[in-house]
Amino acid sequence: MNADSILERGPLLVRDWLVSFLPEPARWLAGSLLAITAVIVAFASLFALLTLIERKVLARVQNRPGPNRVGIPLTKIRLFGLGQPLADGIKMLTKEDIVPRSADRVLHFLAPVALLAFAILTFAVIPFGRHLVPVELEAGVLYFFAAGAATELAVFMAGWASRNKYSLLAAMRALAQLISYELPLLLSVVPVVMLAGTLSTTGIVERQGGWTFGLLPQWHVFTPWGAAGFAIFFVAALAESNRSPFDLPEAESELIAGHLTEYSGFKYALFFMAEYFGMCALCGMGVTLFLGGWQAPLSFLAFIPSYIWFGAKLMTLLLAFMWVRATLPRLRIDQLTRLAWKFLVPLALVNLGVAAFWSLSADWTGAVRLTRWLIAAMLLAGPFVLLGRKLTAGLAPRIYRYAT
Amino acid sequence: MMALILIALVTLASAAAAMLLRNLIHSALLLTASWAGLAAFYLWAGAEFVAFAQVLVYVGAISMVVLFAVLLTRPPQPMPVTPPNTLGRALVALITGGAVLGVFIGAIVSSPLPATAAPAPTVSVKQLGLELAGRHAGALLIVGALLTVALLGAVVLAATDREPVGASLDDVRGRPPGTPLQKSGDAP
Amino acid sequence: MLGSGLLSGLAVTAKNLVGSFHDPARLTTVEYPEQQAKLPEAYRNFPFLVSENATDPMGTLRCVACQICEKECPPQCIYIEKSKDKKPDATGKLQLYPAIFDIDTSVCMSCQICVEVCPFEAIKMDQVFAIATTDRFDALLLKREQLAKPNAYYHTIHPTEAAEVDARLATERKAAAEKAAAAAAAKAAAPKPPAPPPAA
Amino acid sequence: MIASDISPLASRLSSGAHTRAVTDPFHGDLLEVSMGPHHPSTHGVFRMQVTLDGETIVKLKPVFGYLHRNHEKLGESTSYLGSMPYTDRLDYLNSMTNNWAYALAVEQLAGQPVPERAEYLRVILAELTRLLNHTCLAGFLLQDCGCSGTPLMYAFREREKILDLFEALSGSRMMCNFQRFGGCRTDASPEWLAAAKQLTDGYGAFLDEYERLITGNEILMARTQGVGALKPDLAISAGITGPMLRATGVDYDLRKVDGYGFYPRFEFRVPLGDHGDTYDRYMIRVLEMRESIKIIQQAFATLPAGPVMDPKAKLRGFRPKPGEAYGRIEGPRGEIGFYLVSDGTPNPYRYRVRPPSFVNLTLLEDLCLGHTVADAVIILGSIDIVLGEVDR
Amino acid sequence: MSLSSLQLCLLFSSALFCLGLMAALSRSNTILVLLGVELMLNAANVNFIAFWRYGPNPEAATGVVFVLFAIAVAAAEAAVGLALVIAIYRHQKNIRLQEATRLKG
Repeated sequence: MNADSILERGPLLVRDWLVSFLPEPARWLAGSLLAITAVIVAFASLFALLTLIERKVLARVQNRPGPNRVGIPLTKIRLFGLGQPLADGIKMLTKEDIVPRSADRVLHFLAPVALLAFAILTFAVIPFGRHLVPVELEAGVLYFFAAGAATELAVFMAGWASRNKYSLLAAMRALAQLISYELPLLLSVVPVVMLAGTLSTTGIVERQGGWTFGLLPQWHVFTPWGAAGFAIFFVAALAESNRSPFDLPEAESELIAGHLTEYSGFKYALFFMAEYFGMCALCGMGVTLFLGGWQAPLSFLAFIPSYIWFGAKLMTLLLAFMWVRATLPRLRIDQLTRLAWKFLVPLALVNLGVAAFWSLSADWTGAVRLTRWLIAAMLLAGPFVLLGRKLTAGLAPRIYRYAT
Repeated sequence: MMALILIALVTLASAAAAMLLRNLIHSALLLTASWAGLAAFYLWAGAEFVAFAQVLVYVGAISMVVLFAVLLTRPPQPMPVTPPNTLGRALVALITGGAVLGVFIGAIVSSPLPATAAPAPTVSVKQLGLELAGRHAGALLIVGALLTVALLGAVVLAATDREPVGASLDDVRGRPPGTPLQKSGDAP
Repeated sequence: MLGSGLLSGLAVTAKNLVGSFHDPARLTTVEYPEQQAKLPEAYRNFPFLVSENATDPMGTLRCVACQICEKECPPQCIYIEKSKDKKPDATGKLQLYPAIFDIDTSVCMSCQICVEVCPFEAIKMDQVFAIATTDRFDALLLKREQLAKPNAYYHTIHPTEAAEVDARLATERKAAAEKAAAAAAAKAAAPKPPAPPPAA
Repeated sequence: MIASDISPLASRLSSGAHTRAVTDPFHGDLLEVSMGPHHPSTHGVFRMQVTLDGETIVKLKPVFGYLHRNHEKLGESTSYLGSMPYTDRLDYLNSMTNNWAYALAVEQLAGQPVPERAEYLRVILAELTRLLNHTCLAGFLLQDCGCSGTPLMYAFREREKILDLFEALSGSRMMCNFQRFGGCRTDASPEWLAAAKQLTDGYGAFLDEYERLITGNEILMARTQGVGALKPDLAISAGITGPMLRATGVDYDLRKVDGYGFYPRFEFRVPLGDHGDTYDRYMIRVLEMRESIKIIQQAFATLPAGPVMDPKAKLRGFRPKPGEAYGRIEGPRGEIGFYLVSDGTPNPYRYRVRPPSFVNLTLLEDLCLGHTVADAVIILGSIDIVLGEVDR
Repeated sequence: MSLSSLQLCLLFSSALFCLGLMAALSRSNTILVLLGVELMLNAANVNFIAFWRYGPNPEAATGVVFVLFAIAVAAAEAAVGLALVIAIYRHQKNIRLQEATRLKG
């Protein structure tokens, strides 16, 4: 609740204290570097943890315990396998770096680096806490998507530069996927920008700050257009971060490892890291745009520092990603593009209309307020059912006959 | 000033390399780099919004479309290194380009252009939005219509009429190996 | 409606995720070297040779080097050489014994046919499966000395089967002993009757 | 381009470029991809030489034989009994049914009767094998569809229980080597029967869970419905058998047609598909599993007492009279048959296997043409092959 | 001779323009020609931004607005142009501009 509590300002105070040892002109630079380091270190360790959590979650879903042996090195302490990322890292670092003879060496090298660079760039505008935004940009949302759009280019580079046929197919798929899903992703965000009236990420979070009845949060996801937008955003984010069921570029049952087929060792690790970074960034954006950013979910819980709430929401979304991965089969490339163009994009456009209606009806009061909800929900449900029926036309569970 | 020169050099160098290279994928990627350089220039000039739009549209979308087009139009054989008349055409292009550049440089250097506005002007997103939806609303609508028409046109142009999946195995079977799936309507 | 199938799938995985923390049926693995699943009695891996007692395994092998198993073994992984001399078996009867009895476990496919065809209950299936080694050649070629294991061991790994075998052997031996005794008695009696008539 | 416009240098360079184009996959419309023999989803060492237009398959050449072990010739140089463990290794998921088919052939050859209890046991084990195989198939197919292992792991969880039963009965999980000419090797103990009954009774619940997980899944339906559709007449003329044939709507199940074993004593239905596509092939197997459960439950209810081995059956020195015999049963993948010619010696004169996966695989190209690479993988998965049987 | 920032920007843009022009004139690959045209459009955008930045009336933001429109138009041009390239490729199996002489397929 208290925006200036010591916990809330904690990271800033630490930064100021550290910087205070430096002469005045260097302070600004040192402060920025410190922020960058903090973000990278935090997300690198989150990445290490996530690789373990993902394997654990997948294993638990599949009735296995998952990695649980590597603990503290040279002791018998296992710590639920927390040492696994370290062991994996050492393995990756010590593996031979193989570049195919016919590969395009420069691009082959540049691809993982570029991917990681772009993935890290996207963290710049995400508000991790009340006072924790690395860069406060007026057009932050636009910046985020601009930086994120370049990641698939790196995937293409990797696929093309490997000069492996599977990688080439993966490169084509990556391009098709990006072109298809950039649009619904952006369109799902437009209503938020429209209703928040700002492109700044902090502004959007602050707009979700109020309490209904002094208790319930006013996050965007709790409005009809917000819920629909969040669903579209979630699906498109899955596709943008190449996660199952949209992991076509690296579809292991068809393309071996797709664009990663010819990567080994540290470059492979960089890819892996960049992929998780991208996923974290997209989830962070989803939290910011729809789930109230760093706002507490209930008004009396606001004493907990904002960055903890952000982290909790981020983790929840990431777990949802893993849950989806553990359950769903992969789409085919034509189905993937059809889903984007024939379902998500029209639905996002309808959602835009609903958001417009919502903003026009903002001054309705009393019982009419309820009808506003109903109308918005109906406006969304109708197209959803119709488009869904169109999309799954001809597909249905079948009744089977038996020989007599 | 130094930043500007650096940005300009990087942009120009990658653009020049893109135009000279024979490998189309390299060209496209280098051109993407040069577009990113232009975005850096816009950032330097204080046009934040334009810079992000440039990255989003050029690096994020147009480069993809270009790469896609390059991959979809792989020639049956690698293009010959020097197609006929290339030297002549290159010479003509060089002369024309050089002349135009010369004229431009002469004009720019000789005209007394004042460099006012030492502090970079800023234009807020809100102001930009108001401009777009206010004074330039008509143009905005026209651009919207143009984009829609362009999208439809592109789809119509590029649409393939592939054989329906699993249609006639005999057609596929009967073809000599190596011939592509091609509709009869496409025969020259 | 679109999505109902996806949601029901998600519900199943969520149930399994939660179930894995409290329901043993949803966390079915064991952690191998520390915990081991109990092997069923019928489990078979590679053959071993049964000897009557542990103190002198080579001397009390049931195997009489009849070479039936060598002939019947489908992948032909058994190699036997008969002894030149004979030794008394458990019943005291003089029998040949295997001078060499090798089983190449890198070839053996654990089919148990040698056990089924052996008329002397001399070869049985072992349950030791962790026989990995760093030596590709000799370590997997098991010699007579490595193969011989006492009957008591057989009882620990296949108790029911071993009890049946022992009972069967006991009856056979008893019958053999009775037969031998009868024969001996007959033999003892036989020379007697026609006592050479005293010279008249 | 006309050759005469090219300068000598350029022509040299371009001819060099031309020779490169022959081997260079990065030019031209078609892409030749060799999927396998080392590929995550070719189910062993199978290879598909695929020619792609974009992602669409215009040509597919199946290449196999990487796992050839000379099975049939080996069968002629080993005794009749000695071939039994080798049949385990044909289709190494379904050793029980392979054993039965082989035993059936030899029993026909030698005129060997089989005790009633052994016949019941064979039915139970064959249906358990069918459960095992179809469960595995469902798991593998969904793995090929791109599920991250979850359905496969659930399938393996249940398969493991069946394998435990097999291990407790025969001593080995997969290489059962259980049937003998004239019965079964050992009898099932009451505890085993109780455990098997418990498993069968609980299997329906597992199938329900599995179907909730995936059968109604829109993505699965989109991936499989209408993919790799097979016409009944083509299937019949190609000799397709098993669930793949029944998915096209042809009512042909050896359990009904031949009525071997004691199958006529049990009540069960044969599910038939109408489209013959991948979804039908998957669903037919799920429905067959439900029928198998019924068969096993009936068999448990009426299991007679008695010996499981004909006392007159010979183990050593088995020499059938000269003659020939063909024994076939409805294996989980289709008709598995063994053809034997005896010349009166301990070894068969001719030993021939009719492997269902091999015959079913012959239509792979017809099923895949016009579909994408991703479809080829699941079509292959739905044909349900085991390379041990295909290559022999 | 010292150049003002504006002049530098303009030199930059004219160099870019001429690069695009030369590419469009000399290359026979349709895609590269299109990219050359894109470069020329970009050079124009640089000019707009430069004059907005150093012009007498930066508050008006007209330059920025114009660039935004130009980017949109360029996107449309790229989409249609590349679709044309693909259509040409489908007819003549290559994308050499000299050979694309027929209007009818």
